[in-house]
Amino acid sequence: MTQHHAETPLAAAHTPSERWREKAHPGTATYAKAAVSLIFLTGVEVVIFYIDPLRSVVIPLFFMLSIIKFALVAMFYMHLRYDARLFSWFFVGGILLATSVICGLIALFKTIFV
Amino acid sequence: MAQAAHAEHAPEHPTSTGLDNRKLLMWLFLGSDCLFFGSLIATYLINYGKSLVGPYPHEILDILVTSVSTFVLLLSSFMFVLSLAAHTRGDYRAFRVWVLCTVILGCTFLGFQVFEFQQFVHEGLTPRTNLFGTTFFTLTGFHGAHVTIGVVWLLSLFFLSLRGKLGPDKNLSVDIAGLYWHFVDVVWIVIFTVIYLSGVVAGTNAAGG
Amino acid sequence: MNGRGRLLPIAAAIGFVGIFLFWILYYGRTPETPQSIFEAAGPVARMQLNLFWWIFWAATIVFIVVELAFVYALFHFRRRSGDPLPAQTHGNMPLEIGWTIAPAIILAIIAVPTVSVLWKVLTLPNEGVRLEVEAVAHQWWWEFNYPSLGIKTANEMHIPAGTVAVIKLESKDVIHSFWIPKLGGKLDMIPGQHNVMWLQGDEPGVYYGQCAEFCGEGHALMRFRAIVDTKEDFDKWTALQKQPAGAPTTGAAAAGRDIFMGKGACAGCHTVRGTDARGPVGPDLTHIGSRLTIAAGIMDNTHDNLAKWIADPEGLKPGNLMGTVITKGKFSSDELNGLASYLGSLK
Amino acid sequence: MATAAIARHPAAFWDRVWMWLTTVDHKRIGALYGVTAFLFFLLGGTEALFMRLQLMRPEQNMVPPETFNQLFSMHGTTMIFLAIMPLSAAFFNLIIPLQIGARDVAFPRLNAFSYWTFLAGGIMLNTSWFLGGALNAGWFAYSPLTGLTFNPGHGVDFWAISLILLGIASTAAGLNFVVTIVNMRAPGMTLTRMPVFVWMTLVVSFLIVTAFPVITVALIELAFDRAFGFNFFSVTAGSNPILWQHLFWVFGHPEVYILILPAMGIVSEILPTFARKPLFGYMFIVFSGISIGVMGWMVWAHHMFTVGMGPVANTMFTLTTITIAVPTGVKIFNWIGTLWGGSIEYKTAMLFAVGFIAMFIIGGLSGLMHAVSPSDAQQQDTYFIVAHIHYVLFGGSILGIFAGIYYWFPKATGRLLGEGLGKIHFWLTFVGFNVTFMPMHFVGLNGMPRRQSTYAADMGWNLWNMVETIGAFILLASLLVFLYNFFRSGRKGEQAGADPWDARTLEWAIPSPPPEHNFDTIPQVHGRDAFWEQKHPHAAPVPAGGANGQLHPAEHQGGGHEPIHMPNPSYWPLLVSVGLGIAGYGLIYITHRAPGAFSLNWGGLAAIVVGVTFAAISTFGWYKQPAAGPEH
Ligand code: HEA
Ligand code: HEA
Ligand code: HEC
Ligand code: CUA
Ligand SMILES: [Cu+2]
Repeated sequence: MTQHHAETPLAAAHTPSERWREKAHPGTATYAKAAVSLIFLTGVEVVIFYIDPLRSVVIPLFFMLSIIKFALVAMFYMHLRYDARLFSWFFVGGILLATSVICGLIALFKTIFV
Repeated sequence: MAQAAHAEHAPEHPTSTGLDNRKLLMWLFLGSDCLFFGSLIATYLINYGKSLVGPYPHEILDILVTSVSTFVLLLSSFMFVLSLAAHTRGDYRAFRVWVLCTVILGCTFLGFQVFEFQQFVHEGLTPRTNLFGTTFFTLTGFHGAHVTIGVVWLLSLFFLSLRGKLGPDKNLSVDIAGLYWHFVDVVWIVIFTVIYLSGVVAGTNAAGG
Repeated sequence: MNGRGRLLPIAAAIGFVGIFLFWILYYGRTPETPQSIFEAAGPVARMQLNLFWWIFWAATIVFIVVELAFVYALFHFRRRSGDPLPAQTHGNMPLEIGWTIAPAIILAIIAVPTVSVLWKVLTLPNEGVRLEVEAVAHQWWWEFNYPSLGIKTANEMHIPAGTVAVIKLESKDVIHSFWIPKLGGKLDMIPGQHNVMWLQGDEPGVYYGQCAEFCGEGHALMRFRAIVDTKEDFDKWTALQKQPAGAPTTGAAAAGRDIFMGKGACAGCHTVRGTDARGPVGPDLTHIGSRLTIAAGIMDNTHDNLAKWIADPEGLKPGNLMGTVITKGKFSSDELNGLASYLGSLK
Repeated sequence: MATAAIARHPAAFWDRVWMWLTTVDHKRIGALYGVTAFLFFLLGGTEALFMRLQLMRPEQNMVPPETFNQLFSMHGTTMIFLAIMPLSAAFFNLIIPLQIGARDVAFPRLNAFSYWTFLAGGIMLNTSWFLGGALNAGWFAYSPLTGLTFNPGHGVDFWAISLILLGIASTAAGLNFVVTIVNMRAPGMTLTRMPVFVWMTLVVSFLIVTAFPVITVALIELAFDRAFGFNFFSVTAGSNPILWQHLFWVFGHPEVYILILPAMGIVSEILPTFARKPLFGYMFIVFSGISIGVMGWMVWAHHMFTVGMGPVANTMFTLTTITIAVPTGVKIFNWIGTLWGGSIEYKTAMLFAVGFIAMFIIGGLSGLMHAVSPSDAQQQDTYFIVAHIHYVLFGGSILGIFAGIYYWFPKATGRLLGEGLGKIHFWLTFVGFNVTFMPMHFVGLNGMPRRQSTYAADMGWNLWNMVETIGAFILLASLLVFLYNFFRSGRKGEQAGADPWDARTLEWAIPSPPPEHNFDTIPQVHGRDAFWEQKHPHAAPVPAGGANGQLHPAEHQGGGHEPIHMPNPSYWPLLVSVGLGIAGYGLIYITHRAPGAFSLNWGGLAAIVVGVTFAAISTFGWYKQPAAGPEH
């Protein structure tokens, strides 16, 4: 947080919107690439779903693929990659907390989902 | 709260971090919403496989249909980044076209959900039937509610733009609406993986041996 | 320094801390009460009590040190007229490190016995004689089954001294909690989940128990007794409990039995083995006459109390199921007398 | 107040009502929060008095069991959600913008919305008393006792829905204050220069926005089970009712730090002022606050040591829980370090702050004794726990809040609270508090379970229960003294001036009560204790940049005068809250139900439709209305 903090007349030269436009948003090409990857990964998921021999190992794979998809959307479409670090902290903080609660509860209930 | 954030169009003061208040609020809200969905997902997982009577997930969930609706939602996210880009360029006509596409895709997704719910009820799965029904309808239902709010929000942007009230100074409003929309999308990515793909696989594994 | 006497701060600090210590330590001297945790009568309660004292003294030492320093500072550094601005200190690194580490060490010292007791209490001992008991909670009474002995009773649990009782806890409705302070800490009775705890009584005696998880209107009146018997007494009790109910011997009791089986509608809820009464809803009354208390430990088992209970269960324990059917004024005093005699005869 | 004037000008009266209804000024909203929450505090206290009367002697029948159960359930809920949290919110509102040198919070209308929604939730919760009975299952409402089978009335529904409303209000406030603190600080107010109260508010706000969604989900599940026959907590459908407990306490434990950290922040402001020394170990106090917040997430199951989680889980949660003593200890020791070598003046505010420390230590140590899970098996659900919670909640939060009231009352009103009465109030509270709650330790260890509508005479609990009841009435007396002092001083208390305590932070640099726009010019901050260092330049460590430690206006782009935009008053937030309230009542009555048989209640549905529509239209009005007014 601190590194964003200008000690002297505060970020006076920039209006906020200029500030976040500084690092330009990715262009349409990048968006399209992300879209293609997302669709492709979803396709992969569906395909491996139907491959019977993979049944016993496929669940971790699903989770990995969905993490990648999640990251793609968050980084490019929600442009976290280009935006202030603070936003990522807020979001990732929420995700981490939620994930740990889920994992903690699963451990406590000894549910072996999947 | 989302609307509230959206509605607050204070004149731009310089802020301590140089970041806009509304955008900060939105991100924090999304962080908070993660815990909302996290708790629902935890409920789902803990009750997974505990239903005493069917229908069970692997008997009733249709991966192919849902992968199409997943595809639709992903595409809508793509549409929305295009509309934000258009708005940033100042191309408001393109902006409106893409927003409308987003809305249509969002509605399509909701249509799929309504269809799915109806189908399930038809096949004997209601929220009252068993634990799977209870947790499934609640989790996906709340996701659907988020999508609905998103659709209304995007529509309001569309109409504002039609009336010329969404000029360059409102770029941030578009951006923030987009954050919400994409968030709804990533939540669905998780739900699709957990309930549909993994849930069905685990169910058939357990049932089929 | 002369303006700032040292005596007052020290006296004040000791006084303040002393008052609290007196208060806190006072309970060490409270008369022995039926549910006091300070009179452990079995290994589980004793381990828990020892641990309690361990952590209690740790906490007390922390309390004394910290509050003494605190109250001393309060008095010693109070403002006098003409005080100059005090030195503007901002912190002190060694101190900070010290008072981060010191508590951590104390906690480590606490943690070791804690974890060891924890495992001992929560894992079943695999040596020694064991007796299995099933305790089933109902709103607001207790059912006790001894599967290995084929016994079913209510509201009073008998166990032989020196024997590990392995108690399976269940509930038929909401969450209750099984607690006999002198024998050991509580464990919840949860519908749909089977908790198991173990207890052991060293000496014969009657120990009070009580439901410790809020379970609705009658929660305060959901008590019971645990009776630790000598081996012989326990065997005698077992033999008695296995018998079906005896026939009434007096006229009043016989009349009472007829009401019980007939117009009283008691048999619809209660079981009296050896008779037609097979109701599964209320406590098993086959040997009610041999119990010390009635209605989940709220009253001594006397003829009058039995009559009082049957006359107005709702008044004595609002909300309880029996009161929905057996309403006040349903029976004449003769009938009550008969019922009480009959029940009293079921030794 | 100006009753005579109002009688002569009825229109002025309605103007004032209108002004309060539409205000978006953080100071006014703070006052609304404070007054409302204090009334709820008195209500919760009155409920406690009835409990104490019933428990005064064994085997009494003054309060029937069912009523008693409602009393303690509502007492706990009221104190936690309607008294302490909003009292803390009152301080956030009144003080945070002033301490960080801002003109208002980041979202003034959202702030008003928080207040009105809180009020709606509080009113809804308490109307249950008149609409068929209040919650009767304890403030943590364990399932399945809250299920339709065992609890057919509407009390649980009222509780669940109003808590959802309160959660919305709190979350909105939490979001608002995070943004405010992160973004609205005066130039030069770096994170490490923020007053500790601001820091604690920041931590609490993070806890609120993360913890409340969890309880909201739990409440939704409960409400759906009851209204529509869902199976979340239905044992017969195979569900495990323990899930409720986990969800509740995943929220519930962070919640207790939500309750205590603001008080800790208040005390951290007061001690340096009256000891005339900077806070000792500022960074350590801040970091320990943050780590308490973080660790608070890892300990929830210490409320569930007796549900049979097994030895592994009990060990884990025991260890994580006792660890919290370390950062808490760091705070306590640094407070003592602050006093050490100081020149301590005992104004009432300081007395309460000092009482807070003395009592919180006791409560914390008994907390530690619960954390040791094997011996907690003897304590859980006894009065020993009740003693712990009151030592931390009353001895902690409430004493801290009273300290804050005495400290900031002059800033808010321009008048001092009477010191003489204040001291009587303090000593009555201090004595009454200990007389009420200390004996609860003893009866608890002598086996008295909590939530007992009555107890037998032969248990050895009689004496101390009587003492506790007497203590409760001493507390009643102390509160009456306070109320008298409050009303008297509000009217004719001594004029305070801008800085009655020779205090340290920015809010004391401006007049009391502060002008509507707070600061004529936004100050430039050069150090911690910004105002103190201006008053005592020789005492300040010389800043590295060679700045002179003076408070002076920020140099802005133009160097000149910055136009002040004050937010417009707005009734939209109020209307949105009203809409939510109506919808909430609709949700409570959405179905006619009996276990296994549900049918839609058209009236309930209509209320939901009306309420939601109303809220939606009002949201739109809110959206259309410009946020800020013309230049002043
Ligand atoms: C303001 C609210 C507040 C606060 C701050 C705390 C603080 C703590 N609480 Fe408490 N707690 C409650 C409110 C609070 N609690 C409530 C409301 C309940 C009951 C809910 C219900 O059932 O209704 C409860 C119940 C509760 C339980 C459950 C008991 C049970 O039901 O069986 C436990 C168990 O571990 C516990 C532990 C602790 C601990 C370890 C702390 C620690 O944070 C305390 C840390 C402080 C200190 C330890 C003192 C100061 C430190 C020093 C002087 C340093 C040196 C110390 C040592 C080395 C020991 N609390
Ligand atoms: C902040 C929290 C807080 C506060 C301040 C208090 C304050 C008090 N509490 Fe309690 N309490 C809880 C939180 C709190 N409590 C919680 C969470 C529980 C657990 C609930 C549960 O089990 O579910 C509990 C439970 C609890 C119990 C246990 C109930 C049981 O288990 O059966 C008891 C019993 O004595 C009690 C007593 C008191 C008393 C005497 C006060 C006193 O300090 C109150 C002092 C206040 C007054 C005396 C009011 C004065 C009133 C006026 C001046 C009115 C005048 C009126 C007008 C002018 C309009 N509380
Ligand atoms: C509707 C069911 C029902 C009926 C009918 C009923 N009882 Fe009961 N009875 C109960 C229940 C339930 C309890 C446990 C009450 C409690 O302690 O909470 C009980 C408890 C008792 C007890 C105390 C048992 C003990 O173990 O302490 C006695 C004695 C008793 N009933 C006698 C009678 C008699 C005599 C009648 C008929 C006149 C009768 N009951 C009719 C349900 C019933
Ligand atoms: Cu059973 Cu309390
Ligand atoms: Cu806790």
